[in-house]
Amino acid sequence: MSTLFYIVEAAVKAVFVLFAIAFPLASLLIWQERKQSALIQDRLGPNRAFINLPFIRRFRFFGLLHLVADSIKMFMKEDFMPAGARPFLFQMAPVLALAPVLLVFAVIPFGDTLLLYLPDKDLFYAVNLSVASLDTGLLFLLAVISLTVYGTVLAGYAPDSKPGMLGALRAGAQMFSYEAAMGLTVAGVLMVYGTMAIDHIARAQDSLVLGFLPAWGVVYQPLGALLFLIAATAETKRVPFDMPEGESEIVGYFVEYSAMKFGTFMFAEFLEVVAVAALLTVLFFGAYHLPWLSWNHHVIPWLTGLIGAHTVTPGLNIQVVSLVTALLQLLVFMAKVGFFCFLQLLVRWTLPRFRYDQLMDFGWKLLLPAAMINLALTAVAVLALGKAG
Amino acid sequence: MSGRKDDPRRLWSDPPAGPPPLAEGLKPLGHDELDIELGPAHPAMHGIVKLKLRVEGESIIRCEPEVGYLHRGFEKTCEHRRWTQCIPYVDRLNYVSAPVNDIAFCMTVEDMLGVAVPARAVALRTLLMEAGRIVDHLTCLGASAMELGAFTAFLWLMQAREEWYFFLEHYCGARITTNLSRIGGQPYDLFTGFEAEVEACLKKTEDMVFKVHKLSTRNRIFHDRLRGTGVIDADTALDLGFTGPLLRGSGLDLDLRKARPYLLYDKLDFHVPVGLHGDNYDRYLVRLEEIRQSASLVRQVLHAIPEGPLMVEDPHISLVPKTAVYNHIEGIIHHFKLLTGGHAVPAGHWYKAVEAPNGELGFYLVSDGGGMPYRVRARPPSLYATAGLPEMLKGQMIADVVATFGSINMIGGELER
Amino acid sequence: MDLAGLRLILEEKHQGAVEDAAASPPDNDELLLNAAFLRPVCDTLKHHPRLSFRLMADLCCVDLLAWPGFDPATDKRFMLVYHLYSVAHNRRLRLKTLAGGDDPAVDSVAAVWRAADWPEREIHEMFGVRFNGRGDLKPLFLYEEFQGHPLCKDYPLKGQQPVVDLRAPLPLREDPAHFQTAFEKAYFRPVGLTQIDNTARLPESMLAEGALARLSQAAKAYKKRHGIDGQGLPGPVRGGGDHERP
Amino acid sequence: MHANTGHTQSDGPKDTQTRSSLPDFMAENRPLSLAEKLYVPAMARGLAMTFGRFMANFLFKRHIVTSSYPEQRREVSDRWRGRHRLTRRAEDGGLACVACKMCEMACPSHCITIVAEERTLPLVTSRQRIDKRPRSFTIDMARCIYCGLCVEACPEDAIRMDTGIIATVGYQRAEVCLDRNNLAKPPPPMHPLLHQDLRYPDDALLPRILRRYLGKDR
Repeated sequence: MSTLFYIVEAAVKAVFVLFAIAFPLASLLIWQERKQSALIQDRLGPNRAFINLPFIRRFRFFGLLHLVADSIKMFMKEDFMPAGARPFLFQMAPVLALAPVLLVFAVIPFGDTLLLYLPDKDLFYAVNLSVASLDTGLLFLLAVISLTVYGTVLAGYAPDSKPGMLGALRAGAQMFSYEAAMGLTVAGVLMVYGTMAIDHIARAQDSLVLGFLPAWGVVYQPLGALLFLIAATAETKRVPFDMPEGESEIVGYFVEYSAMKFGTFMFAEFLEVVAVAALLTVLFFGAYHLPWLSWNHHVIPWLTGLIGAHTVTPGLNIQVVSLVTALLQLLVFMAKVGFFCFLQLLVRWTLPRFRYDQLMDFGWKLLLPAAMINLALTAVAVLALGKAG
Repeated sequence: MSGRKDDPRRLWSDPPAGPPPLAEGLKPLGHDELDIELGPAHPAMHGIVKLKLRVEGESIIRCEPEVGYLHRGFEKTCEHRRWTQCIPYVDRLNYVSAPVNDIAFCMTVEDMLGVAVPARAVALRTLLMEAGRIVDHLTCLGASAMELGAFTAFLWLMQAREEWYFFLEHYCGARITTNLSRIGGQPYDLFTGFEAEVEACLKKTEDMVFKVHKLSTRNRIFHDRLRGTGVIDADTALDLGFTGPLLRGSGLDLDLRKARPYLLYDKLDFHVPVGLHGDNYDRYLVRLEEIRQSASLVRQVLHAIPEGPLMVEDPHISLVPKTAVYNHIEGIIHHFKLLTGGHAVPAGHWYKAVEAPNGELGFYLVSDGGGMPYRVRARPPSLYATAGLPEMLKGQMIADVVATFGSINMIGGELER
Repeated sequence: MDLAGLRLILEEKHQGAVEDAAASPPDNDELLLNAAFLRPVCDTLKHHPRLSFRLMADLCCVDLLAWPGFDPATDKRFMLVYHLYSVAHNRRLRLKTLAGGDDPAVDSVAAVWRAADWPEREIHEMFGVRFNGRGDLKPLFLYEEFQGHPLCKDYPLKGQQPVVDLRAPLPLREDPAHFQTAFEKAYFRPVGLTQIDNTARLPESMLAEGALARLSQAAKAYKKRHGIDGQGLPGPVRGGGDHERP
Repeated sequence: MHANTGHTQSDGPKDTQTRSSLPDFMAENRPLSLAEKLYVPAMARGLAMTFGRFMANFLFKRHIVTSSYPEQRREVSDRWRGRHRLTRRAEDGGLACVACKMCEMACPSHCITIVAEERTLPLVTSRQRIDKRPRSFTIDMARCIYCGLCVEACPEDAIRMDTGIIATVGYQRAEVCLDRNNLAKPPPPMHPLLHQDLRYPDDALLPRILRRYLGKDR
């Protein structure tokens, strides 16, 4: 296999992850946030945008067309830059806010392995279903997540705006503080599974613990999962940690941005929600695995039996089974991600927001010690149970 | 009133909690002050007001409210309107609870005229005033919750408020600017299904308030945002002219409904909630409790509205019934006389205050004996509350501005008139 | 303690401070004060244990220019009205005091009750009455460039205020360069507005062109007709009050 | 200082009919317990509440209060003070207004302008009657504050605010300055869409079959 092949493979997977998983989920999330908040608050939510189809007049599609309308609006609006802004940084900030979030998706496995049948050589090529299966996936993850702060801080700093600057300062402090706790919780997972490769961690969650519990991260690390969720919500700057935005105090670090530049920030925020949900799924909630139903031991044999009767060549048989398995895994993965997105939105519409000093207190005095205790307990348990290897 | 400070139920003794003050003379690293302006068009500044803040980091060093964006010359306008014509203008003082303003103004003029309003109108006025109080507190609590980020609580409370507005619409034909009182009584009688509708409003209010209470009150995030912020002790509050829930939150149970009973209040059973610490959390609880008390008051009055006339039966005070206008020359003469000449309020001046939702709403009216007021002065509770805002924000953080500003419930209409 | 007792206490401490008293309990008892004694009397009212008027409920002003029988040549024009409330004794008191002349002024009571701060600023802009012994009297509701005093009876109902140059918001402290963001520097420069004639359409005073003499004559005629002598100030409405509460 | 004993634990009136169902809120003025300090109970309760509300609305639209405004309009009350109209006489169909200008006088915002003229009424009895009528009757709806004092002032029942029109709109001020003809016209018929049941315009979040399983709307 040539290098070109690897590049093409990675590119195809990247395009798939972004355009089949990340972007649709993030856009849907914008709609879902509006609709879900509306239903919580006894409203109907967006339902007015419509198109006239040949046989359906006023086709509203549950308000989803508002996404189209909104994006058209975002692109059409005047892109305004304040007079005192530093133009280069001002232009760069949205990009810097969006790029690291996209990079997070590079290491997230959305399925196990897809076998590609190469008929001319009569052999299978195994495609790992994550864009990059890095050996140091967790490290990469932490490194990339810590990059998001640049976009945020620059967004506040570049336009020379006071509320923006305050928001940027808040964002910087908050993200640095919660990264520590997040890193420690992730380290717990690392200890339990003994690997940094995220796809290995995902695969390891297939079996059962004590014979009846799925070997998910949350079973080993219940506190860790909770802490990760909290820390990651803080990283994404969503309620109750939306101090940098704080729309009723300082209007937010992106206060001077308009049109699609603002849209980019918003989109990045929702992408972060998806990313957090995906990470939570992969690290703690069994990735693409079903509880008590192993792909390797139950599903694939069953599928082989089911499909095998109707196919002619074994190669093609395996190919079809692999494809169906991958699709099912993707489905399971998406369902879990969807659930956690829902949960995050529910939290967002339930809680008020912290104050800056309370946020810091919470991060340093509650979250970080808890994460440390969790880490210490994990270390002791891992040593005691001899699972370190 | 300084006796409040050693109340054993207080959570802290003085000085109150909150972010520690910056050490004097010691400049922290990177010491620089920043002036920022919240408003006049700012999500938290409901009404139009500008807060000029000088902050050091997140801590507020100085605060200066800049008002006047909603000044529209109410007092000057009323000097050129007949007494009855002032009532729609009075509506627009505290536009959230317009019935209270209307009734207070009419009661003041009735005092000057020396007329007694029929019992039915008195009972109805009591009910409407309490309804206004509930509406106002619902709005205030909802808006404060929204500014803390709890948008859901806001919309739940707004639903209850809508019920009351529908009720007001059924009663007087308008939701907000009600114009529902006249000099000499109430022009509108009960409508069919009045009791049921009030009961429905009360039920909805209690339902929603209970929900929001469950959602917020014991939530630590909410608690921490309010507890120990915007602290003001009773002495300072009184000195600054605070009244109403602000003063009661500081522990002084000054309520004009008890201290100076008007309407039916001395015959009704209710108690005045007071806070212990004078912070935003106390004011939040006081408002919640006042909703509960007002709901009880509405129920007490609702089942005891006597039969009888609604307006003073004096053609010099209230308009004669329309049948008399249509059919009798005497009636039409009185009608024209009252409309063109206005009320013959004797010369002199008068001050009367009622317990509006935000505090003491007083009307100081001067009459020169003509058909128009010589001078109309409304004593707006919001003016004094907003003037005292810097005192409450001293040493607090930027995020506390919205919580404190929400709890004083500034209403631009009555502040700036 | 009724109004007479209250008056006694005050006169004991401040000889000649109370010029007149009118009782109309419970809410409309009033005293007419000699303006020179305003500040010390207020101090006494607030701090005397038997008075203890801790709450200044309201402070407002009445322009007596159009009041029946008012003679601008001799009478003081502005009546300042203080509504006090004693929480301890649950009573109200109204103080009246007069200010007049070319530069009407009274002593500030903002040092006694801090609540008086904003109302004094409001009265200053609305009536032009100055308050001695306090800090800035910058406009509360109106803007710095506003011409005239709108709540005065001679302020015309129709007319237009001069157009004011667009300016940056007034700074909190004297350092505009620091205060302004770059945005404000760029956008709040008064460009192109200097051509506007901002002296046009000043409010015309009703008192121009000998109106003072005419008003004086009318006042004398009124006083003669109604048999009033001395100052016919507004007092509590006779027979006013909460009658026959059911 | 009177009765400054802090909050007294009184449960309000003893009569059960008038007692509120709400708890004593001042009792909440106490420090947070340890569990509450850990954010857990309130957060769990809050999430349960919002989730319950969400599901009730998602599946059954139980509490939805939104009305889809232009298509669906709520009924306004009988006493609703909407846009004015001028009534007509039963006998000859002419305007009932006699141009007495009482409404103009009662209007606090000076939005009514009437110019009167004389008119000769048809011979009802042997005498010919001469009456006043408005040559022009203008209401500047941009100034009107909908206080209803004009209706109270009218001695002829000639002006009413019972059209149920909740907003008078126009692109220019002149368009909302209504003259005699506009005011005397009967209110325009409702939009045809109004007759359809458009409470939730194809906004079903669940397929209809599922909803039939789970229960009906309201």
